[in-house]
Amino acid sequence: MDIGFLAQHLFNGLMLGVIYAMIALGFSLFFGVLDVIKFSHGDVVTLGAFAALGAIAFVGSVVPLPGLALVLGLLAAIAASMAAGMVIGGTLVLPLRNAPPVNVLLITLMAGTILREAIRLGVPNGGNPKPFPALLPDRRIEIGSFSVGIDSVTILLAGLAVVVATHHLVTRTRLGLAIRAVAQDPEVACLSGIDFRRTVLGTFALGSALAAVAGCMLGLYYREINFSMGLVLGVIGFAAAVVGGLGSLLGPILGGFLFAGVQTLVTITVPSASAYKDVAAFAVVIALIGLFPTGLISERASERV
Amino acid sequence: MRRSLTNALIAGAALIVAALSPAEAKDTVKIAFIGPLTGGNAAAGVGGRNSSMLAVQLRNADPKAKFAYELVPFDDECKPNIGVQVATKAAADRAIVAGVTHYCSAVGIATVDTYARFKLPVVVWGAILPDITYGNDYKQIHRVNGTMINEGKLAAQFLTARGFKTFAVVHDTTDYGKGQNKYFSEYLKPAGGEIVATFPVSPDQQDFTAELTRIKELKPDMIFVGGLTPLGVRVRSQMERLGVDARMAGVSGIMTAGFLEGAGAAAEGTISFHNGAPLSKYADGQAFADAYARAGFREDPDAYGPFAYSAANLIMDAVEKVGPDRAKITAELNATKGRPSLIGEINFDDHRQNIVTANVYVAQGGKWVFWPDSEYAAGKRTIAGR
Amino acid sequence: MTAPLLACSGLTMRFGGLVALDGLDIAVERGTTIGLVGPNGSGKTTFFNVLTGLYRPSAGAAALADEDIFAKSPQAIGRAGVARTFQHCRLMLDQSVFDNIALGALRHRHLGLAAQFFRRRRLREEIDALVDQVRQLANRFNPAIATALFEPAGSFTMIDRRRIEICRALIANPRLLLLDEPSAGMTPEETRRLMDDLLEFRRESPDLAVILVEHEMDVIRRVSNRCIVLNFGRKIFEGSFEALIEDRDVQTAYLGSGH
Amino acid sequence: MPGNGLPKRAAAVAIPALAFAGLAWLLGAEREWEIVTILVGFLAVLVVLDRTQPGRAVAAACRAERSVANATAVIATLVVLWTFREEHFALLMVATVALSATACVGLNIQMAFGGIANFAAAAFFTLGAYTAAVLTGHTALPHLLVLAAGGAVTSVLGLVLLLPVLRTRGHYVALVTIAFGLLLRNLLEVNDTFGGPQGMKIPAFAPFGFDFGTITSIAGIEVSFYLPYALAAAALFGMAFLAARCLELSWIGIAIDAVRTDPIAASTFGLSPARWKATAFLIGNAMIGVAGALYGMMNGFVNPNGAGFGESLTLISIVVLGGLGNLWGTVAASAVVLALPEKLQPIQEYRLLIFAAVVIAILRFRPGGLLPRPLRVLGSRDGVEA
Repeated sequence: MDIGFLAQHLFNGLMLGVIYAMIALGFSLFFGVLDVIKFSHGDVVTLGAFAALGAIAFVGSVVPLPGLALVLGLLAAIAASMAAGMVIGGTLVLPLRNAPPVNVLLITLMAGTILREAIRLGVPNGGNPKPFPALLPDRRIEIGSFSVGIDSVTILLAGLAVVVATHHLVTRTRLGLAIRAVAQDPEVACLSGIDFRRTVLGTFALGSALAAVAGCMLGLYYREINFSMGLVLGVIGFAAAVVGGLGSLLGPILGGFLFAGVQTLVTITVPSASAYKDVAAFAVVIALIGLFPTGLISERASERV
Repeated sequence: MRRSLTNALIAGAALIVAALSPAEAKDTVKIAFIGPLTGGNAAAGVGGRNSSMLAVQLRNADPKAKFAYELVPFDDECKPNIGVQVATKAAADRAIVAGVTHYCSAVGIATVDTYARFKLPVVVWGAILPDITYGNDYKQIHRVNGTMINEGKLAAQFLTARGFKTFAVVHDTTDYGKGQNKYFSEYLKPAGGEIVATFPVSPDQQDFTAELTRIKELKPDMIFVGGLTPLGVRVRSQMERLGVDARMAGVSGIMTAGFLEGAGAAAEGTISFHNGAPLSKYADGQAFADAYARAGFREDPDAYGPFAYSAANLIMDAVEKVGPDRAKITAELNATKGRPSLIGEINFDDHRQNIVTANVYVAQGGKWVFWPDSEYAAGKRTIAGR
Repeated sequence: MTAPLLACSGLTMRFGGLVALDGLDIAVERGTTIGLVGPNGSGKTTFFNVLTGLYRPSAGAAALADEDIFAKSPQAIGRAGVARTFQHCRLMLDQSVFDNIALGALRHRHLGLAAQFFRRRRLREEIDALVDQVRQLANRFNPAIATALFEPAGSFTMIDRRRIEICRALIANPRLLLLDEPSAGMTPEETRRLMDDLLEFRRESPDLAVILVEHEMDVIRRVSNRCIVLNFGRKIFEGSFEALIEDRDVQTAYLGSGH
Repeated sequence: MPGNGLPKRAAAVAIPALAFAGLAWLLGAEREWEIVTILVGFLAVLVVLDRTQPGRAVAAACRAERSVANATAVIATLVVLWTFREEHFALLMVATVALSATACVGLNIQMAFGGIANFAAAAFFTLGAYTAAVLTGHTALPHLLVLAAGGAVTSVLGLVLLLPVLRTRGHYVALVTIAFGLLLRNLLEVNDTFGGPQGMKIPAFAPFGFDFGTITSIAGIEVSFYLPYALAAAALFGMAFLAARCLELSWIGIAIDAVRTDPIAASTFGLSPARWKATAFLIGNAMIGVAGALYGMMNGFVNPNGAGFGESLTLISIVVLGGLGNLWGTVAASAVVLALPEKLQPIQEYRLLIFAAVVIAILRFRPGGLLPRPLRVLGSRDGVEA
């Protein structure tokens, strides 16, 4: 294979991996503080994308400034997703903290359904895919058969930066310290003066903000968003987080890239079997969980007796 | 002259009869409508329902009609098992004499046994899987719209004739996409075209960059998409993103307003093939459009609305002639030949499949334009190359 | 004298850098009660967890009636006749008292699938018999438990829960019984009654060996034949209770750790 | 609490009879006020049984007089089926509800007893139907054995998941099953061995040579051919119910509950968590598979659509809404969840939204489900006393 195409495939895989990793990080953060899976996370991504779309359309109708539109769109996305994440976290997940895991899974799945249906019914012609405006400069870099838009590179770099920033936030800041303390042992954290509820909601806000950014990246990159994209993304993000190791920081990032890698690899090597790429990816997930029951990077010690 | 006079006389007499006899004197005949009224295909389903509703309303307003008609709509959710449930419900209701049924092929094929078993004559208005009519010999199953065989054949012949020789196919793995791929590939070889790669994909797949990079490497003249609007939109937008130097053609599933809106400017020049002609090409097309507008429906009739309208009329014509009896209606529908309708003459073949020809459309300036009327056909715009 | 029921030699358990058990040699003969004492964190509970197979020791060996314990899974050790209570009560709080206690008896029951479906009458008789047995046992500890066998375990007080846990261990009819601070949280009077029950039970099954972790020296004196003291995972004393209270090392260990 | 036997028995007859009458009315109901009345009535009865002193006494009486209540339920089922004997649609719904409830009994054994969140229930259900399709199509195996094989194959394929399921807990198990469901659906759709997206046709159920597809009368009385299916489905549910109860009220029941609640304590008392979780998982899967096989034969086809995540979610919702571990709750929830969407045609656009909201409300404010699982009461003497 031509080196240019190899580079192109690598780029595609990286892009996909970053998006998966950002979503998986959210799953891992929520699991860290509360030991729950918030399945509505994928739909929070969709919500972010649609909020951005709305804000961009509004700004576009007032002033023709793509840069401003982008910034305001991003802010709107983050605000909407954070609000949704905190409402779901505060009213549905926190009260069910001591319920069986299935209940939390189911209630957040249903919350996701509500978000999804609300978008479908609330947005005019919400059932159809919506074009996402190209707000970044769309010149291309062409090196041989490798061709990539400047906007794609920007999006990829921004995604990587956000992932790194999240890591920094969790490992270096006060909020991060509180998150890690609560994740380690909620009771001890509370004794040392950390507000449990606020920390948990803060984590939900942080994870949802990541989802919002992922949503905007998806829109900018694929130039198309639709109401049901969150479901598949949610499943993939969840899978990436679990395979990588729930509760850890590096695990979900690793899991995201792994998942993207398997998908891309199947498509390149056997094109006629590209429909099997999800089959392959999920088979790998099942096998990995069988081999590493607590994920590739496990943060949890064995259960206390 | 003579004829119109007779018509006028009959109409006058009918009016008098109608005025004299109380309205309830007409027996009410129920007709089922089944289609996807919720979910991802709701736009097509609701358009079909509205159109057949319009046919019923117009007939009820016609004083010559011997019966009063009532359309009973059912939602099959585009799910086969739900489809069988509602088909059973409709078929088991003895007041329902016939049905205008199904947009989704998976549902259409799942329910044929039910209709045959209950001997309910139905006219399919949208599902295009060939097997629905050709896969069985049930007298009850009729279809006014064409099958994907027509579309695939036309696509292969039309595109090769325009000089496109190498194709990459991206199709979804539902029976719709798989069928489209099958018939397109089947007719492409004799027409002199070649398929360089085929990518079956899941209908809800988001990312096609891996497939499209492969395609870019293979440099086909054209990408043929066998799938519905979301797939078409994604492939088209991501072709743009990766700088894939090819054109795109798609089956009727992408010939929607949703595709044009979703793909935005990138949609320009996309070719599609569809069993129906534009409303303006039909003799009564304008009248239908006007009546539809007057009836005040909120949603568009969508691409298959005229078929649903014609199917409903076909059934009501049969009822008028032989009365509300399922067996007689079945026999009457079976014998349909050369029947004028909104969508042109309806001729059922020995599998009760209407013989239709497909048409070519092209996305031009944010609209789907009938190919012969387009600037592309006139040579003002060109689809080849970027 | 025959070989001891339980023989541990060089038992060592490390968690990362922490040495929780350090070369323990302990032998327990049939029919004896060992009082196991030591400050918090001295490795008593870890010792129990190792004996019941929940932890794999880093080094050392242990044999129950000449059979290697560490070759077995926790459930096989349980089936071989080791029963225990937990320092932090481990009951199924949503389930009935009977279900909780019956868990202990399951190792003596036939658990084939077909038997549960096709021999209902025999099953019913077995269940009735166990209900009677559980009721008698519970009655010895607290009649209030015996009359409410089909109430959720969570509706009982902490002391009763502990009693239920002891019943669960006793009904298993073990060869070796490990009791982890059974009197924690009880009043002296309640502790006394609990120990009376225990002693009575001991008299009925003379071969039963018991290891009792306890902080109450009165309890140790009353029920144990021999005492073992652990500190930082090491055995620092073994001998009679009278010798124990005279021992220097033990006193420093306790005073040093603030007890 | 009613002291002597007679009022208790009367209560044990009245409550199930009332419940069945309500469900039958729901099935036959067409008008909205009827549906609303039934649902409100249902909730009201529930509140009375749960929150008032006499209500609780009545509920306790039902539990105490288990055999009377169950006998009433059997008779009530037969009465309902006989009343609807000519109503194809109502019988189809009864059979669908009964088969879903059967599958949900299996799911209950997995989730409520074994603590394994199986999000691939619909995939396993569909597997049962595929087994039936293959075996009836290619072998002359008697149909009763085909049903058994449906369960066996589903169970055996479940073994694939056993290792990851046993080595993990909670969320990890949920993910493994979600992944398996998606994988299976995808595989069936993409691969054409089992008919691809169109799926396979399945002949009608014909045990001992009684072809259910051709039955039109029983003892000279005209009946719907769905009547034998509804009877068979009800019988299947009865058997699953009985098996689940036997399991729950046995040593194994205690063992499985213990392994779920506290695997560590259970293992120190000699129970192997792996063995008992596997037992629960495989028995549950077998029930799901058998129900799926009969469902496939009744519908006459099976396709990958039924294996979707959404369908699995519906089954799980039924189990959780009915009350984890409460088998009667499962029946009530299946009836409501499956029959209601069809009754809510007027608000069809908002159905999914409302469904989601209702599930959320129940999980949030009544986490045990509509009818929470009662405490196990073992021993013949205590059964009467409690």
